[in-house]
Amino acid sequence: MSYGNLETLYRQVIMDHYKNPRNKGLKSGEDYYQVHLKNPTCGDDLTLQIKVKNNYITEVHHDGSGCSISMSAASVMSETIMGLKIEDAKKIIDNYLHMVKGEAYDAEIDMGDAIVYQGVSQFPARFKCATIAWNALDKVLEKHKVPDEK
Amino acid sequence: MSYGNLETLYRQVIMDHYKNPRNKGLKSGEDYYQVHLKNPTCGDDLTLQIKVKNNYITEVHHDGSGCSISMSAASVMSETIMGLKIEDAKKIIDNYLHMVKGEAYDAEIDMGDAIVYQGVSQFPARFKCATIAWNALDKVLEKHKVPDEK
Amino acid sequence: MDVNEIRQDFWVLANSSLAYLDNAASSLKPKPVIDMINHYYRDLGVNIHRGVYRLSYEATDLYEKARQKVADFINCKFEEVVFTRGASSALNLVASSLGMNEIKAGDEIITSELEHHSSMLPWQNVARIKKAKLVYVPLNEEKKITVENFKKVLSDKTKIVALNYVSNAMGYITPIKEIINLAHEKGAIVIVDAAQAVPHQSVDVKALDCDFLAFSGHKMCGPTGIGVLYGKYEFLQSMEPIEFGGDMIDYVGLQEVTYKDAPYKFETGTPLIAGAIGLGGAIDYLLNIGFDFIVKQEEELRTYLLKEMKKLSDITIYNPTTETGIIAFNINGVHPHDAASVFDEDDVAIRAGHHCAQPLMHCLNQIATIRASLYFYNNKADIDKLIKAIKKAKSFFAQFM
Amino acid sequence: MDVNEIRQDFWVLANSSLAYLDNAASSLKPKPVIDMINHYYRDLGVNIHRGVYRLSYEATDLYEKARQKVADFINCKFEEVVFTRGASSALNLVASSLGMNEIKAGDEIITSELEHHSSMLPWQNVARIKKAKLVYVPLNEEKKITVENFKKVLSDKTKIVALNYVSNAMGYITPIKEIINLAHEKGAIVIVDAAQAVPHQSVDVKALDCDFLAFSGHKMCGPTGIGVLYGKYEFLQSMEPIEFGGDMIDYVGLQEVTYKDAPYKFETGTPLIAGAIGLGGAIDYLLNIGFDFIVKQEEELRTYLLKEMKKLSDITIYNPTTETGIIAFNINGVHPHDAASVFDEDDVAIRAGHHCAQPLMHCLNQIATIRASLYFYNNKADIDKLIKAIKKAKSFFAQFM
Ligand SMILES: Cc1ncc(COP(=O)(O)O)c(C=O)c1O
Ligand SMILES: Cc1ncc(COP(=O)(O)O)c(C=O)c1O
Repeated sequence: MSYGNLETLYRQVIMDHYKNPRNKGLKSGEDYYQVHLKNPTCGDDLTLQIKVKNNYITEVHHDGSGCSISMSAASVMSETIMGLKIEDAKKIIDNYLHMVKGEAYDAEIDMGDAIVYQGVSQFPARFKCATIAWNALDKVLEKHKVPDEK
Repeated sequence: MSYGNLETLYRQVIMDHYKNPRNKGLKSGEDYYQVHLKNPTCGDDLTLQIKVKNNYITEVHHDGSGCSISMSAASVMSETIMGLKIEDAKKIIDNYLHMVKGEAYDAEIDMGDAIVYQGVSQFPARFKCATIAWNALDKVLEKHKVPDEK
Repeated sequence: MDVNEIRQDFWVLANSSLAYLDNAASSLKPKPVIDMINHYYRDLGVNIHRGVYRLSYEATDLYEKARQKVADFINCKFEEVVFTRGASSALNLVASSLGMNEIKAGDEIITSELEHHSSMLPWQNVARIKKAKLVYVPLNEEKKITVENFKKVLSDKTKIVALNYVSNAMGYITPIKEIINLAHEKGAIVIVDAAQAVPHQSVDVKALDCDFLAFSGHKMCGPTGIGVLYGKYEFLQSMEPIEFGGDMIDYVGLQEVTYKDAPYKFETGTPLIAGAIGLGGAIDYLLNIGFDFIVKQEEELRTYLLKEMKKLSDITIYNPTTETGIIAFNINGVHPHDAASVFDEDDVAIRAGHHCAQPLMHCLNQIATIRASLYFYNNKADIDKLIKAIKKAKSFFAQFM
Repeated sequence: MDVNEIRQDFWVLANSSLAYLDNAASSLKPKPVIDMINHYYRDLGVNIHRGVYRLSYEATDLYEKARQKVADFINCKFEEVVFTRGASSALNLVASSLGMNEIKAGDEIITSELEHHSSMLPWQNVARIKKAKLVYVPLNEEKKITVENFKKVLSDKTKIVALNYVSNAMGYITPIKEIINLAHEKGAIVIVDAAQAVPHQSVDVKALDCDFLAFSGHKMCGPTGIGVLYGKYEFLQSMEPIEFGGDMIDYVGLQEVTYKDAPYKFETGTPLIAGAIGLGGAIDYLLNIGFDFIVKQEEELRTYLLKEMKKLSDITIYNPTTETGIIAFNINGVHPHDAASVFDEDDVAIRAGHHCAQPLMHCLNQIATIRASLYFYNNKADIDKLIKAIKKAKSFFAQFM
């Protein structure tokens, strides 16, 4: 049985992160920047925590519930940005959003496993699922005005 | 200069009643049945008083402001129904409404000068003007539940 | 009536292979209705009520004739029909006006966990502000509202009963007539959310004796942005308007104002002209199809769908005793949102979500369900496509288990 | 831009001899806008936001793109655009939410006798209920709002200023920018009724720095049943919703609820989908025509109309210094309603009435006026027809004098 487009959306990597999410579960402690996002229309619910030292992201934790695309994306994102400079993480956010929207994006930027979400561009109805984690990252960086490098 | 349809709407009789309204001006006294109607969209405002004795309409007074069609119709109506049995006045109301709407009406019923409002049927936008006085009559008969003959 | 002929009236059905099974969210719109809307926009396009020229008079006439069509359709008087933006607006109107003015601390308002948010939240708000008590009819084990259970919460304190006629999430028909009778014995006012009833069955407000009833145009082959509030005239007349401005007034002074009679005092500003005219067209269209046909067609398809679904393993049907064309289910182990993408790939339009009924989702212990909802223009082929897509979703996601 | 070419977009103008001069009540609708509406109803026709299938996604996309078009059009942020049923609903929303929650006894609310009822009555109601004081800017001898006179009523007690940008009855342009600056110095909130401004001139809410601004789609070549409330985001976020139900919520419990962020918390129930999409189309259409052309065309025609009218005897013009395409007059001794029938006979569509501005009619000492109102698609022939009809009305009624 061929599943056509579906196979470009649901890649093995994605379903693997869905079944076995990395960095799932929140930490307590005041030195985490935290944000909680919801997509009330489909029930996606995501909390993201990061720790930053000297402009580097040193910890990423997430928790929540939702479909395979939104939950796996949080897991993939957590691995992709771990250890990055904030500046570089921001570039990836931008690039990722362009990619899933089906717009031109920079193939040179290393996005790790996040590249497998390319298939979303053919499923515009799933765009919100694929981006909730990355929007949370954007918000968490913005919300707490993490100092950016000059 | 020919004015076409306008001349069927604005008959000499109508303009005469407009300039020289009959039975205009209200009376004081408790034995009048009274009703006050407005057409807020075009500013027509009409108060109607009638006196009834033994099921006969013995007095009709009206006052108000509005366009030539609405004001003249009140005057014409006051003359038409004066001295009539309530029963017969009601028949005329009905017949008149049919006539101005352009529906079938009974040409046998004597409506006096009210017959000249036939032209209104070609000016549906003026329907409300031509009927406010007659609606007031209907209301005043209904409102005070003037006893109808068996 | 032949379904295949009917389908020609709907552009999407006639020109694509889509199985449209999201009718509880909105129905598709047939050509005669679109033609009516076009007639207004193209040939008239002007404002109503206040114009003294022919186009305006024609538009006014169409608008008010649509009101008469609604009145005839649900069996009430012309002046008992208030045009609103939709069912939600209609239900809010009653709560904002009658609710905010009549409800006192300690009064009780009965609603249910089976409600659409638009039926229940306006009263939750009234209850919160007025310190009244919001009481929920206990649902039975099937999650139905029963007369039995309604009696348990009805009391001398009950002032308002706000319930659905047909549940948009479960497809159950509320025994609303008996409930109205019981509520009236206690002097309570009953507001019926008929958004899912009016499109699918003949509704007679006089026979029901409900005090208010609300529905939307877009779920019954009509335009978006139009709905109806029916109210018994003595209630409408005694209620305060909630919007103030053009068209709803009689006399305006600098510090005081008098209003027109109902329904006009509730229709502030330029009315929903194209919407009302289109709704009139939709009523004509539905009456021409006939509710006998509509009910029969939906029943046949529902029976067929349930039969086919019950053959499948790993499917949970939440409302196997549904009484209308609404079926709620999930594929075990597959998030409804994921399943929906498979359906979309297979040209099956279906809904996955909480269906604006979060309290019910909590009752069902689900974040979301998949809902297939039927209308008279659906056919067996639509059901077959859905069944095939369910199978595909099952096998597709099984790969990853 | 060539007016005769533009007129081909409007079915009534292209196919009849009507001089349509009732544009302040509603504009006609051009083909590209009707096509957009048809595209939604015919090719999509489904609900938005909650669908996980392509048609629904496309409809959602068109709906939200329309919001972005509005935002770009008036120069604000996407989330500062609330879709409402019309200008009246938008103005009522501010009064019902912000007004009812923030206004206290003794506070002052400034409005004017030049307002449309929809701008002034929502605040008359707030003032009555909250025991605040409704204060009227004195109009000058031309019945204009001036900065001078505004200063006379502005005080430390002023909490709200609710004024029109362009008067629908007199065509005056309010010096709103200076008024906003002065009001802000006192910490007052300014709500601008721009129903007659947005269709006719470029409006920039950031440049004005107004707090709220409202307008309607149907007066700017768009559909009926759609309007816009612009609000500064911090105000919108802090305001309570006024309708409760589907689509505006975040979490719903049995006794409590949390709402989405603005603008969604104000858009309860199924949105005005076709209306918003059509409004987006209308904005595209107007931008393509261009406001330079629109302003120039209206100015030329106004100048010509005033020049021709001044040649006639027995005509009273109430606003000879009108700044837009709105001219208010009467034929001496002829009731405006009677005159309108002559115009109608001559295929001149014009309005006779109080124009939802009864307080102004009281100022003018008139029951009603005749109002001619222009738009960019009018031409000199329309004006000539009007002048001819005025002459005819004069001579016709002179017979009976
Ligand atoms: C100045 C002004 N404000 C408000 C309105 C109300 O607009 P709508 O009737 O579309 O709600 C109008 C239109 O009649 C108007 O001209
Ligand atoms: C049962 C029920 N009530 C109310 C509504 C609200 O209708 P609308 O969104 O048209 O206002 C709906 C539709 O979503 C519904 O299904």
